[in-house]
Amino acid sequence: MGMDRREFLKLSAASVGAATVAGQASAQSLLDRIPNPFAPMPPQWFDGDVETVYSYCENCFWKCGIEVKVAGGKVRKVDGYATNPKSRGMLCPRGQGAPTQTYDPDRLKRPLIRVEGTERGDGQYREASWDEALDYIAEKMFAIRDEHGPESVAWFGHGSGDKWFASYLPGAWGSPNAAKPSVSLCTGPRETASQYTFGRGISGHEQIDWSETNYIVLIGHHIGEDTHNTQLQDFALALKRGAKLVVADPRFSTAAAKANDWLPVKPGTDTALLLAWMHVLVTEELYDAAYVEQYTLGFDRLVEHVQPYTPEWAAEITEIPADTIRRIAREMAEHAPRAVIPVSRHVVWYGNDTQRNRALYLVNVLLGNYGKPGGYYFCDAPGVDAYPAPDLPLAPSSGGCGGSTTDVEADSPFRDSVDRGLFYGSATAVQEMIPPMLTGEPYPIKGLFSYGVNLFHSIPKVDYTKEALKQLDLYVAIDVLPMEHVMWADVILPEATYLERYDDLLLQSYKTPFIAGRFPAIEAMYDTKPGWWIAKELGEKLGLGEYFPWEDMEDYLDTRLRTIGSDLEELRQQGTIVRRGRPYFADYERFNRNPLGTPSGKIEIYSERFADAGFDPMPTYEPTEQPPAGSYRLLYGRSPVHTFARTHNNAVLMDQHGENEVWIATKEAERLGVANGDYVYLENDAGVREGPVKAAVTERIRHDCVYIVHGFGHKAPLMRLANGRGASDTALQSSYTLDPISGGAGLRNNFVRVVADAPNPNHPPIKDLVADRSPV
Amino acid sequence: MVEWYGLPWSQHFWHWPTLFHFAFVALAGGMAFVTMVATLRDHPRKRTYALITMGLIVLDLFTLWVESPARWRFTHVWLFLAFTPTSPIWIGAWGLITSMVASFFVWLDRGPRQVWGALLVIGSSLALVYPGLALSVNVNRPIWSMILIVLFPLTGMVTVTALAMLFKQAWAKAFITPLSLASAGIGVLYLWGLATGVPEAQQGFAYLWSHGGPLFLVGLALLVAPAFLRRTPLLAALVPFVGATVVRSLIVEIGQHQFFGF
Amino acid sequence: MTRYAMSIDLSACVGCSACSVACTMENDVPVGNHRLWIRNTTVGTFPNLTVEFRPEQCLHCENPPCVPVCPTGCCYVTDDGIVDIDEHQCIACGACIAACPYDARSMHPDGYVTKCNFCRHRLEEGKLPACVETCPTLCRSFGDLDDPNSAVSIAIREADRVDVLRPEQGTGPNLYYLNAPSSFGLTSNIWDVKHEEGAH
Amino acid sequence: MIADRTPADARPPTAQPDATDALLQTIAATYASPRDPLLDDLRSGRFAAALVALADATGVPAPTLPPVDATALQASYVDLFVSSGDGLAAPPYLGYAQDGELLGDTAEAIGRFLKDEGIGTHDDWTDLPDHVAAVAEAGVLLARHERPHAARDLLARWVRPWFDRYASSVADRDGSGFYGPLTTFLHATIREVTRGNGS
Repeated sequence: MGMDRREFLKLSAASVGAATVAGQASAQSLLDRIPNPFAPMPPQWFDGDVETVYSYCENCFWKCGIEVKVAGGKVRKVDGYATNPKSRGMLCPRGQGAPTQTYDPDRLKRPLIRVEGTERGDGQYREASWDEALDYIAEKMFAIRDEHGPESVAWFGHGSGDKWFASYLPGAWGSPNAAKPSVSLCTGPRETASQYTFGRGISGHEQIDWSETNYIVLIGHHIGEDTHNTQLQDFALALKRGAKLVVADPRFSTAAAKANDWLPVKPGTDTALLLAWMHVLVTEELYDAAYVEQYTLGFDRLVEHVQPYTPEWAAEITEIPADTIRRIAREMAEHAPRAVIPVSRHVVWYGNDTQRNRALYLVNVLLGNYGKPGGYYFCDAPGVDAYPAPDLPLAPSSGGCGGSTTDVEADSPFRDSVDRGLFYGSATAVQEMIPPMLTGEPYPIKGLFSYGVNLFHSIPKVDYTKEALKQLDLYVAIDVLPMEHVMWADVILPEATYLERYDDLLLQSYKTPFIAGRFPAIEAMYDTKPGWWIAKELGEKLGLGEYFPWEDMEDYLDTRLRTIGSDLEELRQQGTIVRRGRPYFADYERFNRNPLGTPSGKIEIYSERFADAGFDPMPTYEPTEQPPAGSYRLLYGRSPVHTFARTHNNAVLMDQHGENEVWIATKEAERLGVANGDYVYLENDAGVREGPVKAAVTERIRHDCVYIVHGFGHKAPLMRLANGRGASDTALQSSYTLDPISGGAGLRNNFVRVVADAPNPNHPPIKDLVADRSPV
Repeated sequence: MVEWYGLPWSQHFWHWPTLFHFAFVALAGGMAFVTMVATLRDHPRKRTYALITMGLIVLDLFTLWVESPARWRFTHVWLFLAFTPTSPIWIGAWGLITSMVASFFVWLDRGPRQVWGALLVIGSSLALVYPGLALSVNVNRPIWSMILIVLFPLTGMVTVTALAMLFKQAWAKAFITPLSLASAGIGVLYLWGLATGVPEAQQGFAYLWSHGGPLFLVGLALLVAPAFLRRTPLLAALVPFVGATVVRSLIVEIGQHQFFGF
Repeated sequence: MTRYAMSIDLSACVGCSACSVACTMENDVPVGNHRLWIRNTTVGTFPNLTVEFRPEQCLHCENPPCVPVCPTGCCYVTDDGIVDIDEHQCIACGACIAACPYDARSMHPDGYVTKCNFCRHRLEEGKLPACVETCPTLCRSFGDLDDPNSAVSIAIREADRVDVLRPEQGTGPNLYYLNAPSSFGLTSNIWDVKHEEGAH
Repeated sequence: MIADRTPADARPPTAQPDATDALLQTIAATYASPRDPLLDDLRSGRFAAALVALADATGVPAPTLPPVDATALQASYVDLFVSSGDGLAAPPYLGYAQDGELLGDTAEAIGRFLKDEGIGTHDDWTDLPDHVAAVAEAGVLLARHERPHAARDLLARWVRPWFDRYASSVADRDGSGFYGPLTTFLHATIREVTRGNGS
């Protein structure tokens, strides 16, 4: 404290410790403060020198390879780059707008600990150093372990760093209760169906051979609205090449607008449509007999199974004319094997989703396109050895977008996950880990780590989740923005955004598998740390240091890359290392190997394992609950400029799409007295009321359902831009139907009433919220 | 149903201060015209008229400066460093400056009177005609039709004549009624032109009617009124002044709307 | 002589606004201003529907009405056909905004008009404009109209139908909409409630 | 902590400290995170004395401070200036107050201004360089080394706009009874001190 301070103001000097005096000063001339009309405009960022760093985008799970352009120490622009198979030089709106989040003033800046004596949800915090915060966490975790055992800590994770917090650390700590919402709230059913049909999962990026197919049938697949960059490019190129498109969707989606045939199928009846197509393919012998003979098992039973599912039967249920169903089946057969029904991504719809996805796979199998050009190709992640470290006591069990998980070994010293036995599949279900926090059955969950998982905007039954959180001894949130669920945590750990950190290698299973690297473009702002650092420091505090032997991420990445003859610097220069894939059956048969992983080594049309477990061995149609009179089924989907519920404080993206609108069929709106642009409330049968939300009166949706974009309606005024805009579909999901096979939570059995003349909230335009610049 | 991502800049680009500018520029232009006549005729009051002209011009330029988003950039100097005769605003700027300079010398009462008169002829005509021109040059906005080139100078003269009447100028009383009636006539012609014009003009008329039609008719009525108010000069001056300003303001405000119909 | 032009294939465009966000980030366009926006218009009745996904921006017209009205001469057309602004001479009078039939010019909060200039700084480096480079449906083509082998010339030649916005304005737009999905060409601008003056 | 500055040729700071120096010092101490240095000042009454001194120098009535409650102070500080579920009342960045974006033109201008004055930020400072407390402290150092003009210029051109924009929202949102009245007082004092050369 060498500052010499005058007596009169004996303050302990500026306790900031920020400023240092280095040299001499130059007088500040007044002249340059008067605006000079002849002076040229100030230079733009691209006029100076611009540095480029390779990375991959984090604004959704697609992880397109990006070139980050830095000028004046600030990230100005991100673009795709040609050599990355995911971006190929192009990006979607969310990827382009992502850097704005790094410079969001509402960002989490430093570790915070909830003020003692306050309730969860009050949002009262005090600052803490990283050491203090991690010690606080370790101490509480040891207490939980001593009283309830290590399994009593649940770990939720999503995003590039979820490897650490939903697989690696839980495995080291000894808790099977690790889950990702991307399984049981998104892709779970399609993965389980694929495991029990083909013996291998669907890759994280739906391996459809777009470049070779000539006939595409989309069922509830919202290409164009969920801008998955590469998929959108391939889809557009396929249409440009003249591929035919059929879209089955209760809503005239963007994809439907590009289709030759739009089938406004009644919600919940897609399986009937698929079964009718199987009926036509089988009874009119349009299926690929050679393919079925060579690769499948149980076809003869399918012939008899599909007899009753005539197009006329399906027409009754789906409200699609029988001859249309028959015509499309024939067209598919005509274009086979280059005709494909791509599996979609978010498939937890009605609770019978595993069977629906199996039905979808079987139609593709009858067309003989699985493993053939124009259908589904085989792909595996490029093999890169892990960093040499001792084996984890417990194999990671959370699964991920890509595949289902391995079972906890029988002789493992740890108990099964709390959701074991609730459903047949082996993946963990995030929504089933909430009840044990309240009921203590089969054993209590007393600790929770939430890494990048928006608890109140992904998991249904939001109020139930809030009650459960209150029972915990420890709730730690690791995130980038002060989301509503984050401000419920005991300890908040701010993670550096993707532009400011290293992350593990992206080993992408794709037609040409590739390895992509993430390199920091700027110094981490504020007091934020990357996920790997938090996991390693916490691991050491928990006495699990032996599982984190690497010094830092550069050492970790370099060591891993050396196992395949590359190194960190080479990846830093190239950004992506592309491998050769083995996409088709032919590529395996040349070495007489079988890519199918089923016990029978065949595609199991008839599933013995399902039969033994008491499920339908072949897909059947189970009618779903219908909305009561005056109510509509609540459907939800994507905006091209938003990701889940995480981009709603991004000024640029909110300026593009600032609030969601509820689509109401014109006739229904007339009956309700709602005009286009009016504001309404949505009220579900459990009495939850959402809104006011703007009504979009449109012809583009059936009369028996309404539609809103997911991710809006942030409740407790979360962040300046996001607060109170639009309605939240998750809040209206007061119930879900558990899929007995995969553990997926069917979210589309919620019905809402539309309550007219809600007050107009008159949201101020985004530009006024960002900065009250002097009025023009 | 129309979905938007981002929005075109279809909001109004001239805000309420502009209406004051259009009122003041009409007075300034009109006053310059009166000063021109006074100078050529060597009218005894020409020096006061010149002073008022300068005052009004300064007031108008100040309003423009306040209304401009570039007020702190002081870039208006470029108006006088460029030569863009196709730009009505450039014409207006030079018109006002010429009138200003000429009025100054008329006020000083020095130098060749005929030359200042000639300058004032140019300056006042440019200043009077440019507001109407600035609107009608935008063919993409149907509500601003060509006839405004006549309507705005006329209503300008109405307001300045009304002002003169208020200050008991003898000559004013004779001109107020013909000018007002002429303005009202052109106003009706303007509405009729829109209503019977090309489809886009008719679309413009419908929009004008729905957003200010009745008020427009009131304006026209106020312009016709002086013919019946000869006995009360005060009213005969105020009523057309208000009428002219209402008509001009409605056209400027509502006319900023454009339609993409094709 | 180079004559830059752009074409957008409406049969491929899905109205995702990747172009709009890329433009905003590349040119530091302030929040609230847009040099490029997306208008998706639905036509028809259930179930016979058409949706026209249409990006809109400055069309860099052959004879731009915005250039002659500029009182300081800071709106100009470059010799390769780009309509641009020399912002440091702009007095924010709004004459060009009034004259533009396509609402493509907006007032920057710092007091000058800002508009699309085909990303001239990228063209000088031999790169494509930001919107063309990032478009994930590859529906945008850009190049020299005078060169028959340029991407835009080929795209226009191969299109089933070519439309421009408000042809009757006589501005000669250089942004061509190809393969408009609705039978009677580009959907007219349906002035919906969101657009009532002030409800921005 | 505070930079150790003992170059041999440092001239003694100006004898008679004017209000700018004391004001900047108080701002720096107020908007730094409420750790021990500030708490000691409050408990020892030095802070209150400094306010009274400032009030006398400028004629703006000093606010009465509530009893010192560390947790309430820390909670309120985080809610107002660090992270809040309700959206930050006052992002503590001078650049953001004028540009509406972080590390924008104003932040760069502040950086250039301070570099020209020979002042940089400590390397273990874990926040943005244009944090109100950091820039205020830089002002204190300026004032103490024969550059009161630069200190007043910094106060008027950069610190004052932050208060102009956020003082009211801090006053509305403050729950501790400390930051609200204090910010209002400092805002009034700044207007007083900078009235001489109001920007």
